[in-house]
Amino acid sequence: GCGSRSDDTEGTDTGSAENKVAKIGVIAPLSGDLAALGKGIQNSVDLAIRQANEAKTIPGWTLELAAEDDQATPDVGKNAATKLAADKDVVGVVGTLNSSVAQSVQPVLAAANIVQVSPANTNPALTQGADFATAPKRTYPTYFRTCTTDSVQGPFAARYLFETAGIKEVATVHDKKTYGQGLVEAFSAEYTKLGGKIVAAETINPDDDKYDAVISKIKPSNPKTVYYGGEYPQAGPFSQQMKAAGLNVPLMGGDGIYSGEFIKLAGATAEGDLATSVGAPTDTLESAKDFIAAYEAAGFAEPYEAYGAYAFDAANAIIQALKVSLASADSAEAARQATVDAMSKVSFDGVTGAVAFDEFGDTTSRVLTVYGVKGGKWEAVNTAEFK
Amino acid sequence: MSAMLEVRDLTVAYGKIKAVKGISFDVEQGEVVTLIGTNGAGKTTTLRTISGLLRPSGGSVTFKGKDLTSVPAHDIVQLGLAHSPEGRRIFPRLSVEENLLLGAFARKDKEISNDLQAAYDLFPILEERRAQPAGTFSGGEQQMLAMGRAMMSRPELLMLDEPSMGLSPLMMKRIMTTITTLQGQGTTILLVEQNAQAALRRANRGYVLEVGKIVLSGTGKELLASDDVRKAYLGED
Amino acid sequence: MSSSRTENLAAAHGGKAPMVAIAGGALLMLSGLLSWSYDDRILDDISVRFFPIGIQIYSMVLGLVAVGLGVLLMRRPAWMDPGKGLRILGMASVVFVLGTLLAIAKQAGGIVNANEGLYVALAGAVLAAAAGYLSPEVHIDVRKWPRLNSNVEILIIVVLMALLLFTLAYTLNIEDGAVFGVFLVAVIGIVGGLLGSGLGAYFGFIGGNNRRPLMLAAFLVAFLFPFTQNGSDENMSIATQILVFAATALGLNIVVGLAGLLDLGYIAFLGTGAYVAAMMSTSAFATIGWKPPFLVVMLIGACTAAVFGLIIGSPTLRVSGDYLAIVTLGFGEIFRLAMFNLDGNNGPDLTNGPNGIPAIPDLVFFGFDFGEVHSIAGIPLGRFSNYYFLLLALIAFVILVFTRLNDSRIGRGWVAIREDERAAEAMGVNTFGLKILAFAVGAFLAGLAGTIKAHVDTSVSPDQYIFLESAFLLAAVVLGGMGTVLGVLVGATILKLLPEKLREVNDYRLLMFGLLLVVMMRFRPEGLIASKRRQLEFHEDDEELNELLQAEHLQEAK
Amino acid sequence: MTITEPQRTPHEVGTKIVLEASGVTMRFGGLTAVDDVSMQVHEGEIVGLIGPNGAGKTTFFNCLTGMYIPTEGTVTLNGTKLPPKPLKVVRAGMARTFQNIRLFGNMTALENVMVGRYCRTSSMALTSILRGPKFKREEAATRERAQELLDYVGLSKSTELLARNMPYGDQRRLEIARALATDPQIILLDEPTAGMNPKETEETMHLIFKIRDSGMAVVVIEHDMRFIFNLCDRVLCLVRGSLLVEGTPGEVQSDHRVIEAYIGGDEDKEEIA
Amino acid sequence: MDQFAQQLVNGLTLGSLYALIAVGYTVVYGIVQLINFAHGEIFMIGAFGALSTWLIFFEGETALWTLPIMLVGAIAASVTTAVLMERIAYRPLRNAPRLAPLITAIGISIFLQEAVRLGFNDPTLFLSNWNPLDFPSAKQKVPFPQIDVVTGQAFTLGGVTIQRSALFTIGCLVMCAAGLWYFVNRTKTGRGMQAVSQDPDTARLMGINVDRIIMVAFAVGATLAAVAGVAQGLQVTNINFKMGFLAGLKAFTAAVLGGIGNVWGAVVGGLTLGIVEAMAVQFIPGTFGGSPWKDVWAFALLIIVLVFRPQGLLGAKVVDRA
Ligand SMILES: Nc1ncnc2c1ncn2[C@@H]1O[C@H](COP(=O)(O)OP(=O)(O)OP(=O)(O)O)[C@@H](O)[C@H]1O
Ligand SMILES: Nc1ncnc2c1ncn2[C@@H]1O[C@H](COP(=O)(O)OP(=O)(O)OP(=O)(O)O)[C@@H](O)[C@H]1O
Ligand SMILES: CC(C)C[C@H](N)C(=O)O
Ligand SMILES: [Mg+2]
Ligand SMILES: [Mg+2]
Repeated sequence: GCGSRSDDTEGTDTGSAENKVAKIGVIAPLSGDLAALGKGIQNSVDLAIRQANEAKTIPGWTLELAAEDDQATPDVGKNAATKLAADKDVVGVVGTLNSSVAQSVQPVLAAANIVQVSPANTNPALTQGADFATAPKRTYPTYFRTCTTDSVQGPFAARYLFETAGIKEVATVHDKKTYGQGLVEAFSAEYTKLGGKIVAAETINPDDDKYDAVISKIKPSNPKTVYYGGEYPQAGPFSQQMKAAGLNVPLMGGDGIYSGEFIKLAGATAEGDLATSVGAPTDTLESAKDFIAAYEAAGFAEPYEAYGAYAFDAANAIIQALKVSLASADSAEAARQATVDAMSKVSFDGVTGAVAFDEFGDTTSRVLTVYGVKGGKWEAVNTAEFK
Repeated sequence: MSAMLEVRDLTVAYGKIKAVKGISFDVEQGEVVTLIGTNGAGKTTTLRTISGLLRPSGGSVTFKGKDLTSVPAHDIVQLGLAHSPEGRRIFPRLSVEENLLLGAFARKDKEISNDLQAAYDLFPILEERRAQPAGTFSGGEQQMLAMGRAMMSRPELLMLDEPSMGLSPLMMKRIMTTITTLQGQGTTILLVEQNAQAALRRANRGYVLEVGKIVLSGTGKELLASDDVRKAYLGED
Repeated sequence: MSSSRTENLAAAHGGKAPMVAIAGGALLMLSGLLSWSYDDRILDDISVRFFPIGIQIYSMVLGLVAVGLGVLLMRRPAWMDPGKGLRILGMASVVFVLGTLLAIAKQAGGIVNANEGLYVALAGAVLAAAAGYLSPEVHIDVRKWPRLNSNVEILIIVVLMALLLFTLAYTLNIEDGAVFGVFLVAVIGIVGGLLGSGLGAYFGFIGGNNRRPLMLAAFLVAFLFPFTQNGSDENMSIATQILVFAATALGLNIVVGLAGLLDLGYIAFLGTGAYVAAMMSTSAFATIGWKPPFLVVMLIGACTAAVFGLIIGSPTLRVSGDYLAIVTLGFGEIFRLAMFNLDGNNGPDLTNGPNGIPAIPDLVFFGFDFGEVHSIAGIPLGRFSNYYFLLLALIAFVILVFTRLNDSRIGRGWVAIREDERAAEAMGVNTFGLKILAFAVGAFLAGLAGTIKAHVDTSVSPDQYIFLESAFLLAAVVLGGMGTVLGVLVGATILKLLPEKLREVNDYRLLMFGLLLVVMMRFRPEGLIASKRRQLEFHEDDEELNELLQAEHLQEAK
Repeated sequence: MTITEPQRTPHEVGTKIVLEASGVTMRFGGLTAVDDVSMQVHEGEIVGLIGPNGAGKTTFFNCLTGMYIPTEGTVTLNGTKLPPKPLKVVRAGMARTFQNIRLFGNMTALENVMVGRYCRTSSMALTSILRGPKFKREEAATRERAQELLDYVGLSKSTELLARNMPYGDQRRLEIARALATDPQIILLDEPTAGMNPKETEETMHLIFKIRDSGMAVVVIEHDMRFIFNLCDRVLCLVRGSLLVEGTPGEVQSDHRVIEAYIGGDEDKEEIA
Repeated sequence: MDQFAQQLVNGLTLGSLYALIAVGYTVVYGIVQLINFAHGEIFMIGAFGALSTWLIFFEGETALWTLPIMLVGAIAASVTTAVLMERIAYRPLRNAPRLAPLITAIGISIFLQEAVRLGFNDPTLFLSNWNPLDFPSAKQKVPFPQIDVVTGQAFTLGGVTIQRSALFTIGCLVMCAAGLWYFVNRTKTGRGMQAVSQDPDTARLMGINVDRIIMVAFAVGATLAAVAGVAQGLQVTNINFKMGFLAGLKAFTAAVLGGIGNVWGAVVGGLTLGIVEAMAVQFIPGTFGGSPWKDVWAFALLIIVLVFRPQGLLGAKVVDRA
């Protein structure tokens, strides 16, 4: 016997009927290899929205989550953005995870005046334009981020390798995507400036799963570390195959490889591999205690991962802006522009530290951490503010 | 004793078109029986149904007392009923010898090589070209191969569909002789021929098919003598 | 024969079929007035009695058609086979009711939540189906088609088209995935039942008599469609995707359906057009400095694609059959990989690599900005509607090219090549030239579509042009019916629309999609709308069809 | 023997040579399928080609029509050398039929013949799309001519039948109509009566006479001796690739070498009789 | 020189994998002229079959003796899927138009990928609420067990590193190829396969059970693909539901390169393709070299080969007798 006559009146009375609805979108990889990070973002935004609704942060309005999967591909991400933009209730979007996806999402959301806050995009060009190093120019007024950029992360890793670890010869590999390539470029510039030597520079195609040929090509140049620009689904196997092929040096990467999944994929030989990631480790932050507790209490199936805290802050940044913009608006759509305007003035103490944006939409924080694989887990090696 | 092959009220259809509309005939052990008829009369269709390539929509086929209507084609061969199809249908990319050996696919005995030699003796060209891909053969050469291949299964009943098509007069005679020889060796033969004259001459009995029905039957001699047959199939006025 | 048992059954009880059909239809109609579910929050509230909505109305329409077919069964016109219609309608009705039951059970948590109306409907559906199987096998005589005044015929076409538009608009606006699903089944039942009973062939005949009005009416319907959307861009965005896809598939249809050359890398031509347009657009990521007006870009994109078509087609001089298929697949992959790589890091900087060229601005034609909302007769038409009209013009052009080529010396040459290339050559057909031409024309059309696609999509990236997309294009052609225009349009619509509307089952979407491809091919291997000739080809000789074909030809000859 | 009294009507064979093949040789690996064969065909002449199975008759046809590139030898039509390209051969005015019927099965009879008109018409893609008056005229002419040819070979009623649904004999006739549609000066027929009964064979014979009478030259391969000897002005017999005998039907059928290699000696006669 | 030898080894390894999969395409194509696009998924299912076997019976165990059992599990999974697929989806389409089975193949390919993605970690999808197996989710890459002896520290031979898994892969190819050669050329079933491939109707008249032969062809292909699946898992250390697609595409290319329908062609084509890819990474200088272009070179090679040898490297020329 299955089911019963449905008389359980569940879900009919959330929020008073007169409340208007505004949606905060999420665009992140919810399926596929990067879903671990994406789910962490989705859940954290969900948490922020639930808390805001509970606390009635924005009187007269109920916030809802509208999560869209971008499968970590620009095209799908763009379609997700189009869909959210067509939804009149959407006032802000948290996402994307990947810089490459952000590139396609930015113009769509900008055209609809929807504010976008990314917890994870680290490519500097997204805020400061293609010539960020020489002539920074804001590209989209609607775009903000809560994480620091690769023009900090790359050099940070370079200094760590050259100065702290004393490694003078490095091979670089990247996956050609906005993030990977940008990171390697930033790293290489600083590393050579410091006096280090890039002994080999290769690229891979992220669709591949065997890297023998590339590894064999790098090996004779005898690098002491391989610096990888890209994400863990490729970096994990790359690290493993590198070592199986007898290239027994550590692999180092950026925030894209800082995930438990990396270690799972790389296996036992991942020991000693390195990664940098934005901010300080979430679990060591005093300010994150509440977030972590609330996250656990909410009973999400997936961990918050590297970007949970940033996504939480991003969502709250939007909510802060909405407090201003929705107050006088009679429809969500009408509040879009006001939200964008309010965003640059947002400033509060978030989980990851002070949340505020500079004239480009970048976060003002420049803290980074080096992690290493020890005993099958990522462990913080060194946290510092980049100067 | 009932006949070796009994066809009763057989109807066969392609989609909605009935190609064979309820025919009945017998083939007795040791006989040569021929089916003649105009183009499209349903001769080929009948043979294909007997050998299991087509399923009848009605009626029955019995071979040596066993009902064939639901036996798959590949098992029918094992019962001793071989079919040399219309248009030769040799395996073009296999060599001549491989083609012949495939004829014996259903056999499990050890005398296959003897029969192979017998086929070569009958058609020396086959032996000469035993390694040539059969697809490069001329039409007539292919016909010989098809005949040889059918014999390789050592059938009790051999069905030949237009074995003389495209053959030179000489070859045609040889094929006809072969049929007599085979009959002498005890093989029963069901022969479909366009060359009615030659066929009827060596047939014990014959049936005339027209648009899916048997319109005439009798011994070979009777049919040869029949005015209707002479007019319609022998081209004599 | 498997059908012999049903034949016997029909022989024994055939006389009762009309009554059974009418009874079944009546029950279905009655069920519409009864409550279907205990739960009022699901399937648009079907718990109310004597106030039919949604699903209940579908059931009533199904019933009405069943009654109609039952009556026809009693006094059968020689050109109809109501029994066949009833079989389709009945089976669809059963699926429809069971589907509803499933939805109720799932959404309300148990079968107990189903009310009496549903069971009455089920009984009616079963009876209707039974009537179908009870009715005797009949021979359709297409020569008995009623001959009508051509104005009346045109009127029929117009009414049918209006119905089509209404159904389309209605369908797309169904929000609830479950309702959408059962509605689809109901439509299959109603339309299938009517068309299957012989009306389909008859309408085809009428359409054949009035080609021009038919085309005009069809385009009018397509043209009016955005006005039914009330400014919403949601369906229009899907519609633009469908049109781009269909235009490309029609181009592929020239290569595959007409010339019989299997092309597994076709998406590259669409990509060529899109990349050309993107690189010449004013996007900040565009890599070519020259910014000609869009019409010029269109031509450049299409011509570039055509040139690629020539290149890809040139191995056909030596390579044929499935070997050619893999050559095209290879070219397709080379295209994608080249787009993936040409970012300055590997090869020259042209395409921005895997990240593609985003931020392609909207088109502006003589001051008409495609990105803006424009109002016509008070109905707002959004960005996608604007592009929709542009694409409609494109499709019209593509169809024109397709049909005119098909019905010409060139088209005959293509079919001859498809049938027997060697023989065609021996009969004086310039096979190489024609094959190359097929590739070039097809590529040209796809390239054209690509240039517009770049602007509709606002971005191009290599992952839009993967092999799977080529496979889908091919699926649209085969699924719809090779060599036909209508078939490809239908195929393209199904392939693009279903995944969108299947979002209800989001995680299982692709799974069901894959399954659907398999099932469709299983039951209609010749495609949904096979060209008459093709149908003959595949279903072996079917007297009926043959007659039909001849009747039509006679008609044409007059 | 049944082949005795030729019933053919005497007629004038032209003196102009239409087709000339000289020294045609075709080798497949070690096998010489056609060995240095030369042949001349005059205007209005019917030439028969006979020979045992595998003698190389079809291969010879393939060499003449450019389907095979002969290892050696040349083919000239009206004094111009033909390149071994089927397309150019047809355009130059030589058409053929196939031993194993190769119609376009899923096209109607009419369409099959219209395809034959391909090489004598010229509208290309753009013309077809634009549909100018020239295009319309050409289409109409093509259709008309095709129908004419169907009438000519006696298929008036089968215009709209799919080729593959037609009876065997009609298919062979359709092949001939399709070949005629290319406006040839010479037509090569490969076993046009194979699989036909004597009555149909008779009809085909008259058709070929009709074609000849319209001024075309005909070369025909057949194994039906009565047919060949009644039909042809001249007969060539190929054996193992080489030309064995050439002469009038009377000469050839009484040549003992032909009888031995091809027709069969007397000892076989009673077998068949 | 070392680099050349090294890349040759890499290429052979990759090529062996392609070859193992390519044989499946070739055998099936040879018989039913069907491009079975779903064959890549059979390979993927082999890998998952092996993984499941390991998870169910010896999770945590990495001793060599588990390998044969994993292979059996892989083969069982692949062969079952392939045979069912043939029976349910392809057989009814035997007489359908040529492209219909191709679309079916694409449908099956998508279906199988999704079925594994959704079903592997979640038996609830197919079997109500019964979930005794705690499988990892297949929605992302899943680590593959690293078995002793065949994985681990690589061998070095005069400057050339040879991985253990590479030896395993090449060894598998050699053994499978030898077995297959015997099967096709020395057994009656093998000759039957050739006959069916050329004329199924007439083959039936010879007493050949065509349905069985076709099924055998699918099963043979699936067996080799399953072995390849295990080899891939050991080499790459992780597997995922998408892995069959690209590998399948490459293997199909290899089969055509070698001459589709020809078993040796598949082996030669696979090895050639693998070697070309490896060499392209190392030896093509400038910006058109390196890993991202390797597939382009592989496809370019394919096209060039086909233009000069339209029947593939070892394919037999099909005679078209007019
Ligand atoms: N595969 C098929 N599909 C549809 N109809 C067919 C098919 N094969 C044969 N027919 C039809 O069935 C009828 C009988 O054909 P069948 O081949 O049996 O005749 P036949 O007596 O062998 O003729 P022939 O002397 O030409 O060989 C013909 O009308 C033919 O057109
Ligand atoms: N493509 C080829 N490859 C190899 N051998 C061939 C090829 N084509 C023909 N042959 C061989 O050439 C010889 C002549 O064949 P051809 O078809 O010309 O004979 P034919 O005289 O037409 O015989 P038939 O009267 O039986 O049709 C045959 O022995 C045949 O095996
Ligand atoms: C998870 C990482 C791949 C995200 C990365 N920081 C990016 O900008 O793309
Ligand atoms: Mg026959
Ligand atoms: Mg011949």
